[in-house]
Amino acid sequence: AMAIAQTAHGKAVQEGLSFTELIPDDPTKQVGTLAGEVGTRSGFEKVIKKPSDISSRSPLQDFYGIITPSDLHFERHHAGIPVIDPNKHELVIHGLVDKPMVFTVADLKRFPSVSRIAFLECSGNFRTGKEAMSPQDICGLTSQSEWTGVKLSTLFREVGVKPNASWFLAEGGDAAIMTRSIPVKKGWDDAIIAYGQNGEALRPEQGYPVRLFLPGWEGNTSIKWLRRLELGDAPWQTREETSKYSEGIKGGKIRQFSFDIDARSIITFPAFPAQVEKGWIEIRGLAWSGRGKVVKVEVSTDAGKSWHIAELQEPVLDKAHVRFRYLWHWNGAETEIMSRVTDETGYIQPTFKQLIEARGADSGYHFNPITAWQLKADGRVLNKPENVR
Amino acid sequence: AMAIAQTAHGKAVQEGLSFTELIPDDPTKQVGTLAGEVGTRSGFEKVIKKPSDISSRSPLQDFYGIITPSDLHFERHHAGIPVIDPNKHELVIHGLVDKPMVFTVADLKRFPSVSRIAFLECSGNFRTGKEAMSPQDICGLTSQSEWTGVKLSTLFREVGVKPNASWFLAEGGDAAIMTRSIPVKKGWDDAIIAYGQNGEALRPEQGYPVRLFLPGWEGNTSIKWLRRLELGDAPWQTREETSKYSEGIKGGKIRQFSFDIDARSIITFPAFPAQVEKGWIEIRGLAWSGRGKVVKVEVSTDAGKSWHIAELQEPVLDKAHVRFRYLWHWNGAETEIMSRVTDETGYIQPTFKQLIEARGADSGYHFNPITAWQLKADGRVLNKPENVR
Amino acid sequence: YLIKSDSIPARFGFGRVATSTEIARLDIDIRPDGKGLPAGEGKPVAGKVIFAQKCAACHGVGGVGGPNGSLVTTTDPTKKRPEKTIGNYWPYATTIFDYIRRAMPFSEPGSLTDAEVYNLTAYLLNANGIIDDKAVVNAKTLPNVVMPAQQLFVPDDRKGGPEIK
Amino acid sequence: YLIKSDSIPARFGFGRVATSTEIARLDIDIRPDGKGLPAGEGKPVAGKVIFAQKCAACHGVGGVGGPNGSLVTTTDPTKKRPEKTIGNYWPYATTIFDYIRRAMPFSEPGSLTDAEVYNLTAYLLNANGIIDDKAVVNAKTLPNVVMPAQQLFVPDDRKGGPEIK
Ligand code: HEC
Ligand code: HEC
Ligand SMILES: [Ca+2]
Ligand SMILES: [Ca+2]
Ligand SMILES: [Ca+2]
Ligand SMILES: [Ca+2]
Ligand SMILES: [Ca+2]
Ligand SMILES: [Ca+2]
Ligand SMILES: [Co+2]
Ligand SMILES: [Co+2]
Repeated sequence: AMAIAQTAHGKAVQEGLSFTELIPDDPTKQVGTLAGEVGTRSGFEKVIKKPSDISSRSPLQDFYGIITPSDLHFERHHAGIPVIDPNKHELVIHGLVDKPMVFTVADLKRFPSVSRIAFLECSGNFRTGKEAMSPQDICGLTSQSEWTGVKLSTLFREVGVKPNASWFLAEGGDAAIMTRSIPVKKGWDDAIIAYGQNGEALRPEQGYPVRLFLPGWEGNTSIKWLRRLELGDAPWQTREETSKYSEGIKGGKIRQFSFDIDARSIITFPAFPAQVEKGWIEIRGLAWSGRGKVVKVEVSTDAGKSWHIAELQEPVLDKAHVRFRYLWHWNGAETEIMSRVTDETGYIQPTFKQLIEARGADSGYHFNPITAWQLKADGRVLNKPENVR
Repeated sequence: AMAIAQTAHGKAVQEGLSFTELIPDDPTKQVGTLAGEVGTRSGFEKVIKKPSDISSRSPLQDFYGIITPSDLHFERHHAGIPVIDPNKHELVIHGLVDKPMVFTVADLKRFPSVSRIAFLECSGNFRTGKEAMSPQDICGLTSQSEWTGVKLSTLFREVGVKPNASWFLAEGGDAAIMTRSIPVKKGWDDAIIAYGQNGEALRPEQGYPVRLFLPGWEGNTSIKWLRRLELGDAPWQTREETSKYSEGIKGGKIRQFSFDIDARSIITFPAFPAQVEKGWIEIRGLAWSGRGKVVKVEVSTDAGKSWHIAELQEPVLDKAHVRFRYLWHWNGAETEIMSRVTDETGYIQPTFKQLIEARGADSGYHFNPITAWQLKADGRVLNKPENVR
Repeated sequence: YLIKSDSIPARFGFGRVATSTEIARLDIDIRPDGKGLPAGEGKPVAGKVIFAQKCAACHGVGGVGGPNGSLVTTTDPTKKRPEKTIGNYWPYATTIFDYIRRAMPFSEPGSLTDAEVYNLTAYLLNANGIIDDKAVVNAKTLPNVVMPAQQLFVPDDRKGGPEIK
Repeated sequence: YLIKSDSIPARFGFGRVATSTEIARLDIDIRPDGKGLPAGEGKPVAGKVIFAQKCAACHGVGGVGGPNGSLVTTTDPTKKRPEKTIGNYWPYATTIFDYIRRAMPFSEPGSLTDAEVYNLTAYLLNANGIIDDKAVVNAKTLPNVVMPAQQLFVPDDRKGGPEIK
């Protein structure tokens, strides 16, 4: 990571040359950069996240396949990204256990490990209101990695979780000392104490050196920079599971502990800001469900009047982003295109209207409506915000 | 890619501060770095490739799971890494076709696309001779990515490949103008003209902006920086398929066009330079085959006398690195540990001795022997080179 | 991923036992039943002074407005819906203590004494009209404060399937 | 990945037709049957001079030794096996022309004229004892040169399965 940049792009940055000054007239006539310690991204690629102070959105419209490059994984943190020394960091597990214990990061890596490719999504992942919005703007707070770590169930056995433990508190070592209460059942089911992301150590933005990873659950519950787990018999009612990450539903009620990410899909191509030509277009997008596998993605190219089955790229994994594709011949006439996913529980991605009807207007988190794109006759692709509808 | 570094590590580099000067005494008491455009690797992680002038080896012993971080993907090039402008780069397809054609990179991205997670390996991926050798030293010229691109068969249909075309020449736009002859059948079967790697554009080291990707075949055939495909009726006998990438076999003969990567596995933990303690050890490694799926990995902890079935981490993909794991209790006595893979064709990874017996001593490429690690009583793990055996 | 059951040990023996001292250092959480609340107490009038000094810049004078949002309920007729605050949206009073102690003030987290946190908690409850001017907030009284929003909170009861809810 | 067959068009219509001029500019490959060889010719004696100037620094005086390896076969009794060179390992003479023209000299690839490449090819064949001093190398003669190693080359005939070969 601290290696001297080895390639043309790295050298340009180090020597203050502009990248374009390095472009050879004919690359076949001059020996290229020699092999390096760390590879580079091409200087021609301007793919970046969109940051605010508290989050940064993945450029979904620029992605291929299902893996999110780790440095383009979305960010959401409540007090910035801490710098944590992995040689000093420890995870304490205590409370309703036979034997309260401390694990160093090295200890955690000695246990049997598991890897899985799964998405992470912030449950507040929805924006609308303008036509000039890209998939990144609308729902860029989702990304996917291959996560590696120790199953939490293994650690539960190691400390001897007591039968009356029904919830646990997960606590981060960042400046928010972020906390969430999690049902113990999730810990036994499929929770991972992760230290690996896409083949390497977690990135600082994603919880280095160790985080909780709860497949399919709203991102905030997968506590980053994890320092402590306390087993208890009731939820703690932390600020993040009361004041935040709760949503208004019908009858003035407020729903909390809505953990599962509801199934969702979005067409990422063609999508704003792309401009397309008439003729054959491969409609491409991502679909996922926090409740299991994606079983079907349908695409409509006539504003929702009729739906076609999209192809799903193998492997179609549990609680994972799936790449879908639908080959379509566009005649050049103005229309609307959209996708909707069905997951293995039979849940079908709803429309904005269905969601508002079901929950009332004062809702918020877990808003996963079908996203429609207006395709203009000149090939521009614009978000269709609800106020235009 | 040209974004200003946003995180602690990036700032340290830019301002010439040492990374350790930025480590807070208590990260819970100071707000961390705010969200950025591009994420970072922790400054505590020193995971790097080992470069020579002509190649750079992936640190297999440091990887988790099956994805290789793109900037740690192995490199092998014959005249360095060219800088190619994707807006000017074109792919020409000609020869025995109905209609010779030119495709811009943008054209290629319009065709129906496909993604697959698959390994790439240099067929010259074997070194031995010393005890102090890591998996990276022994066989670090293999890596795995999710590749996205257009199927070559789609382009073959587009140009109308003639029935008498039996081979095609693939040519790169680097300073070696690298060329290989490929049977047309591979083009129809599963070849990809790839522009995506792990969710983003190919990295320059891996062929940006466009490369050939031949799943399961020796790395050199997957021509990078691809500029031309010529369809013909015989191989061209280029330097890379005669003088290089051919191997001595029995009777003084030289085998060429040995494309498939033979099945292989290696224990990456415990492996040099790790030092382990007695007690429970999860033996971890990678296994793969260029001829299809891995069906079995066996691990021996008694120098090959007995073998145990390792667990294979799902998803077990075709022509892909698979992560295997075997949980073992080490009593602290000196021993040797090793793994062997069986692929779906029934091929079992051979020993060094079997390979030499089958091919003679003057062989070279496609050398995939079982790698044994000596586990010393003090916990050191050393390669067992053949001259020690 | 399955470890063959015959080879799973009851315990792997990695890690070490946590001492009660090191647990105590980290065990800062407060539960709705008051478990975790430290000794000490707080009063609205004392909290008001601290709030003006350390919090009002971000959360507004008297906890209304400010760049980081109101903490005190008001009825602003120009807004479509009332802002979500402690008074109208927080189901448990103990969360106020827990959250302020762990995360506020934003720019100097972890800088407040327990007494300051008690005082701030008392002030915010009072400003929201939940406890009266003279009320004392401590480990005994805080769990007994009934928050206006508590009755509104319901757990998620969705189970997947076709239902939109 | 399957496109439902009813929706695959015969052609998508992306890309454009390549003109013969632009193909010619790129179509530099040489086949064993000589297809692709340009006009012109070369002789060992002329190649020897060029080699000394542009190649010997990397491939040794007379093509033996040098930091980037021998191109000419010798019998060095101190070595266990003979170094692999054009004389003992290259199956086709056309490959010499093709490779030098596309990739050498390493530090200035693409800088040689066709005449220089013909001369160098003639020189390397002669130095390896394959053609005689006076031989002329051109599009007609080069494909007819029979290389000593050609008979050694066999294609891979392995098909997977348990066989180790
Ligand atoms: C420098 C700005 C700043 C200061 C000073 C500050 N806060 Fe905050 N406060 C914030 C921010 C930003 C948030 C939201 C943090 C997040 O999103 O996780 C917040 C959130 C809160 C919340 C939760 C609000 C909700 O509805 O969920 C409370 C309660 C709070 N602060 C109390 C305080 C108190 C008490 C003080 C003084 C001791 C204080 N704050 C000082 C910036 C500040
Ligand atoms: C600056 C060093 C350098 C110079 C000058 C140079 N070469 Fe090379 N040559 C190399 C290197 C390095 C390789 C190996 C390239 C590779 O691995 O792909 C090579 C490979 C070759 C090979 C292939 C050898 C084999 O066994 O596969 C031939 C033939 C060759 N050079 C001919 C020439 C000729 C003719 C010239 C002069 C016109 C020349 N070289 C000048 C460095 C050089
Ligand atoms: Ca130039
Ligand atoms: Ca400090
Ligand atoms: Ca506690
Ligand atoms: Ca608020
Ligand atoms: Ca040709
Ligand atoms: Ca040689
Ligand atoms: Co929720
Ligand atoms: Co080969």
